[in-house]
Amino acid sequence: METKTGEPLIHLGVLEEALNLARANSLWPLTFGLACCAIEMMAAGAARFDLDRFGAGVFRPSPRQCDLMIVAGTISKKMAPAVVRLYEQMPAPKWVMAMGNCAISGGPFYYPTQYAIVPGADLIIPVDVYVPGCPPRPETLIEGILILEEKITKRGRLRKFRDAKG
Amino acid sequence: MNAVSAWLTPQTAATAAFVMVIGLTIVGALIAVGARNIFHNVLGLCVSLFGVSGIFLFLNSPFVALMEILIYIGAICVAICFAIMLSEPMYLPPPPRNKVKVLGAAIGAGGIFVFLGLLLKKTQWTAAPERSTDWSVTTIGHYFLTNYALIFELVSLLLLVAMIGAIVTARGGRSKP
Amino acid sequence: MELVAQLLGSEGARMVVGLIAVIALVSVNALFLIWMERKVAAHMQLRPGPMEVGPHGAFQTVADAIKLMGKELITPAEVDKPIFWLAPIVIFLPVLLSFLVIPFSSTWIIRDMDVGILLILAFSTLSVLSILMAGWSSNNKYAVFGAIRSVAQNIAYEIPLLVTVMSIILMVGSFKLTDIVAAQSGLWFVVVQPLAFILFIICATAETNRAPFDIPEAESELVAGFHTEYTGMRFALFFLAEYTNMFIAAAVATLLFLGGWHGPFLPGVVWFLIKVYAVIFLLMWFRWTFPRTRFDQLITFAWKILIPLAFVNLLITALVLKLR
Amino acid sequence: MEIPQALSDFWFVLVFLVAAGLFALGPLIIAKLIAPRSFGAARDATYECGMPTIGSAWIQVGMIYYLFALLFLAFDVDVLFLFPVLLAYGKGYVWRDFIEITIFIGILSLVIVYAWCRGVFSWKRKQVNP
Amino acid sequence: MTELLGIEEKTYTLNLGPQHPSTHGVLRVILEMDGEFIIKAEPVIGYGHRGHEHMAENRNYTQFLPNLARVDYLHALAYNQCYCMAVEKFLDLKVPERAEYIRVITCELNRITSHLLWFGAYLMDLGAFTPFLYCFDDREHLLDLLDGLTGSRLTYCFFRFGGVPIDIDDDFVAGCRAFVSRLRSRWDDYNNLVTKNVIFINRTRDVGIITRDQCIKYGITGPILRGSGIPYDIRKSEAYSAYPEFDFEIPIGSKGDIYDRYIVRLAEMEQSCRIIEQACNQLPDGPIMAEKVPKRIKPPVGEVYQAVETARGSFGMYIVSQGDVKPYRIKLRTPSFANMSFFPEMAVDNLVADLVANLGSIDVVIPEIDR
Amino acid sequence: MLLFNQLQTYLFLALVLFVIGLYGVLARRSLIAILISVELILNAASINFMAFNRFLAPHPAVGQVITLFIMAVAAAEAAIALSIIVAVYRKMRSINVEHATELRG
Amino acid sequence: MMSYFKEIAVGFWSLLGGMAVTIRYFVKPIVTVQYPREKIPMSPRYRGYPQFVIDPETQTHTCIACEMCSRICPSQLITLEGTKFPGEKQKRATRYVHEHQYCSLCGLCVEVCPTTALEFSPVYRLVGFSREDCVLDHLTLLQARQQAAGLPVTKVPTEEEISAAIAAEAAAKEAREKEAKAKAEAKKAAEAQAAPAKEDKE
Ligand code: SF4
Ligand code: SF4
Ligand code: SF4
Repeated sequence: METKTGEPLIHLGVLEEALNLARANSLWPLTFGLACCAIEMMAAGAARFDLDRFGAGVFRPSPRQCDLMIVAGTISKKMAPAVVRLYEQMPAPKWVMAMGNCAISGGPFYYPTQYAIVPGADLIIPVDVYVPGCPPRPETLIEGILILEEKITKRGRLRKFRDAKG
Repeated sequence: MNAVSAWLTPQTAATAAFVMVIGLTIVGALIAVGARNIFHNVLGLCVSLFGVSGIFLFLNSPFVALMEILIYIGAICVAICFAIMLSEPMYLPPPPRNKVKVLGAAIGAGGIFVFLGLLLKKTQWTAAPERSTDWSVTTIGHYFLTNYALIFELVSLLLLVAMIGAIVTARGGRSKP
Repeated sequence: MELVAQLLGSEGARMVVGLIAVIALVSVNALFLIWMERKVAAHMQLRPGPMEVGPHGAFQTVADAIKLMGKELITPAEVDKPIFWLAPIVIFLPVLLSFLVIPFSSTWIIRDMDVGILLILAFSTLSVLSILMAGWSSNNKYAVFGAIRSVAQNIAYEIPLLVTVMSIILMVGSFKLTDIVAAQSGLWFVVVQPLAFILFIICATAETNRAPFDIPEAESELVAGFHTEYTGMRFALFFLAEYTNMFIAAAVATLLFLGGWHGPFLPGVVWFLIKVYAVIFLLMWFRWTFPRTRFDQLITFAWKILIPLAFVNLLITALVLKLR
Repeated sequence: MEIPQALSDFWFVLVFLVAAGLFALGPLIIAKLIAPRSFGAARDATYECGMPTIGSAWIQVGMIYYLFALLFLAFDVDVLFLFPVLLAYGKGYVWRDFIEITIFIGILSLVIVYAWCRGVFSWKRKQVNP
Repeated sequence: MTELLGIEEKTYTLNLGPQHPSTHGVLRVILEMDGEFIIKAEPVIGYGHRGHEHMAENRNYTQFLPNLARVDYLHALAYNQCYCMAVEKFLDLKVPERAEYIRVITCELNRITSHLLWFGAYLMDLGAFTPFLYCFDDREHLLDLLDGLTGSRLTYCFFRFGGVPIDIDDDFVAGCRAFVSRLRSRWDDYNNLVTKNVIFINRTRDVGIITRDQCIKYGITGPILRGSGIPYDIRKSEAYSAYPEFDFEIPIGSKGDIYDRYIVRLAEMEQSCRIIEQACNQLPDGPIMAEKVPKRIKPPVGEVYQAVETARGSFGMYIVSQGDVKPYRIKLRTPSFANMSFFPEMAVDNLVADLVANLGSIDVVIPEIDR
Repeated sequence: MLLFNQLQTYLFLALVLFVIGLYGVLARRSLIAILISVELILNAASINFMAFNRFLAPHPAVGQVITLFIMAVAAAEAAIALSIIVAVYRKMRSINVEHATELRG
Repeated sequence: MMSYFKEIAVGFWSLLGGMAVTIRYFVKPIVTVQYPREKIPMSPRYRGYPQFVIDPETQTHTCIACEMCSRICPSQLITLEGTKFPGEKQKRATRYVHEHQYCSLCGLCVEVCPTTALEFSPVYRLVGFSREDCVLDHLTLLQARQQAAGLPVTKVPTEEEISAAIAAEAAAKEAREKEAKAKAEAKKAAEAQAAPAKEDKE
């Protein structure tokens, strides 16, 4: 977890805000499914839910062009180095979303004598947003992206459509 | 082009551009023979050819200039690249230069340069007394269809033979390592 | 305008104004095309596409562009650095150049060169070179593969493209794009040369690396093709060039076959743009309908079918011209 | 003929080339300035599906690509000759131009025919070590 | 002489995966390539290993139920069913007929979702994005149905030992009928868009051929086996649950190439539709839970094997009990694993593009291989 | 007299290009590099022809025709040469001239 | 030769067929439910996360802290405590923590509960910035829901109350035990008395 993000050469408040706004509205995820949750990730990109509405539907297969790593599924111990590697290969600024209980904490596969999985993506890479569920509904994933956008812009979306949780 | 500033006459500007083109040609050529990495050599060749095509423009022949780009950069360089990928083991570091050879080549080339350069200086060129001013591509085509018709057909034959030869050598040339 | 004209002469003014206009057009066009592509794709797939960033997602691509500008530029350790840096710039050179000779209407043309169409064709080979540079320098197997395939594909489809263009040139007897359009004031060449049009569209699709010929970027095999290792703005430049190339290809198709600026009622520029975007829509339509061809089939398709047909078409054109 | 006519075209080309270069360079410089940096052991490593790469990527590609490049070379050159001929076509010849073009293309097509017969277009893997 | 003569091999190694768009998750294939051609393909599995079998030994019978849905998350209900049937065999429970019908209906619906997903994902592998979204659109309708019944969209944990916990109502049956007719109305579009498409045919015809003998040798089951022309389907040959009561066919192919597998899967969806229709028509009344299901599941000492036909092939479950509340050992015979074992042979001497097409046509679910 | 309007300039440039090419032919060991150098020499010849054509020849088209022929020949030459190089490589596993000569014996 | 052209024609035609399909869909209305603006109604059985049922009569939960759910849960993720308060017949949950990040939404806990105190919440919008955001305290959740519905809010007993209750319970238990003992003794005594009588009878 020694991965950190360094500061840019030029730092201007307004510029940074504009950039953040753009970043928040154009989160390109990495095509990266680990297990069952990936199917719901696909479903979120499909016609019924359409992640593309938020500009987050451009799934790029190469980490070099992504902003967002959606860890969708169980991280096995064998896979963990690859996850870290892929994360490191993404250019800054980058974000990680732990989708599904497995990615959050090992989920249903976590129990005391477990040997095969990494209980939680946050043990190997810094996670920004947690989207629980097994698997989370596509709406939940969208909700996660919205909340991540808020986190990036630090002020909430320009358009208000968040109401009471329901 | 009626530019304003005194120094920016079309002539000086053209000269500047000409120098640039020459520079491109020569720098490219130097990269093409000098660089260690064979891929850089090819790119150097491309740069050089780009310059040459600029020179052709100065020589009043845009058609040939464009064809230079189309054929040399578009086809020959690409073919060379592919041949490189097929043959040169790029993953090995390039072998060290052979000092003697380089020196010999430099001396030989330098000698010829001096000799020809002097020759060039001496020679007086005289233009043909009567010169037509028809530079058009149509005339080139006209020549192909009349005076040089045989060569025109021969070119296609040449290409055919070259291709057959190439395919035979490339395909049949396989042997056990 | 006046001032510029005074300073540089009428030709110079044309150049400067044209340059500014082209740069604006290229940027706006790329942003618009990407948005359009996403919208067209989305609606073919029963979804709305970008919606939330601006009205109907109109600012989506702007956000993307700004974001890409703020992304880190990673130069991987093992790349061939100078070439890696140069490749995205080289791919951009032919892009602006092509606009030099494209007539938007009978008067809206920056420079009506005698070798017009040849300029576009010749300089488009530069993009082949740049792809090769990008792939090769990345030192990434997927990128090398993508580049080689892309180049092989580009050169394979360049021949039928050139030959189909030839049959038009044969009919007009000039390389000048204005001449070619002027010759279509009565009848569009698409009527006279339907086969050539089809061939041209196929080749243009392949030349712009679009599905079903998007092998170089075939993500299911090659991850992201020759720009696998490119991040941020460098990647964006490839993207920008790609979409501008699409515009150029569509523009050339319009000029050669669809009568350029000719059309009733509306001004020429509008007609021209309408036709160009119609052709682009056609290309998008292809992309979102067809599966990707396999690479060997793609290449052999060009050599076995397109090139013979193109030559036959050329000869038939020549024959008809003789008989007339 | 102080300045060749072709040169005025050349100006446009030159200016546009330079402008394109700058246009491409500008955003890159901006990006260098405003983008944050990330660190990490694998940041600069070559991407290969999340695994360390095996061997160099400067691989030797198949023969087949090279053959296609050669074929392209042949046809590109023929284009070069056909272009001027097309302009001159039909300008005061009876049948000669048509016949010459036909012969030219005919001979060239033999290249395709030959390549086809030799199986260049069928992508079968040839055993290197039989 | 020389360093240069040292290079005998001009092959190179390429990693495909674990993160790769076409490996459907986390399969890794190490390819030994000669130019564009593959001379050796070595699948590396285990990137999705979650220790399902080990978990079974640490949980009691009921607690293991939800886990099975994660083995093959695309056809979770078949796994559910297999496990329930195995335990019911142990306990000698008689499942009421209505429950069996419900199981069959939901299972077949789930099979269709699985095949639809394969269809879409496969076409995406081949580079056609649009059919993927059409399939997902259809699939969403199905998921709504199943969601309404079971409460989950993907990893169903619906069947219980002795029956099903929730009864279906007329709305559900009507929904099934509506879906079946909807799916049937879509075949034309799919055929025009994909099946007849010349590019698709060229990419799949005569590619990735698996002969009958090879199928048998490698223990390949499911649509691949049937695509090679062997009409083997556990739903017929060992007709379990309520399957004997339905009239359906086993679609088979002739050549065993990818196209045949594709056709078989499409036809299977149609057959599933038929089964669902019949089941909806003949749905008997009655209880949905067996009468005396013990509170504590504690099977007697012994062992039991149960197989079902999942969307990917025959799935078998072998349970050894030592009379404890926890199973002593559970072994899963997963179809993808066997199907995958043929993959290296199939890939050799083909292009990378074909490799992707082949891999997609096997329709693997990685956690099922890795378990 | 402008720089670019003098025959001498072009001839000198061609000479420089030729010499660079010559150096390459002599100094490089890789066959492909030699081929590249040869291309440079051919280009020098093209420049010469075009220059003569521009300043001296009676019919300007003729020089262009010849240049076009040079291109064709260069292409054919490149094709053959590359094939030979590739064949040599396949036989010798090296395209280094010295190795090739060594191996011939 | 003929087949060559036929192949081209058939292929071309098939491509047109595909394009006809996509253009038809192009003009069809979209099927997307634009999520934050419009929402798909959740099916009544939708499994968001388990939560307490608000009993229509008592307007509070009915959990009796029997621990059946925590025992059957495959992931063993339920931690609960219950106390019997004086004056109540049954135990009552005083703490019920559901660590949602381990849950597999199998529904076993809901099914097993003897008092049907659990149900699945239709909420699917649970996202958070940390792992702890996924830990659900059922009692707090219940309070929030009660508040939203305008019902009297169930008070969560404080530590002191619990310890008091435990003490009370212990005392009561002791008393009960004493009583029981006394009863038993009395019974024994009675039996002892009765035994000879029995014997007598025999
Ligand atoms: S959280 Fe559930 S659905 Fe997601 S990967 Fe884990 S087990 Fe599968
Ligand atoms: S929720 Fe139900 S099963 Fe769980 S402790 Fe409370 S009463 Fe018992
Ligand atoms: S739903 Fe299943 S996993 Fe979740 S708390 Fe209930 S029993 Fe445990």
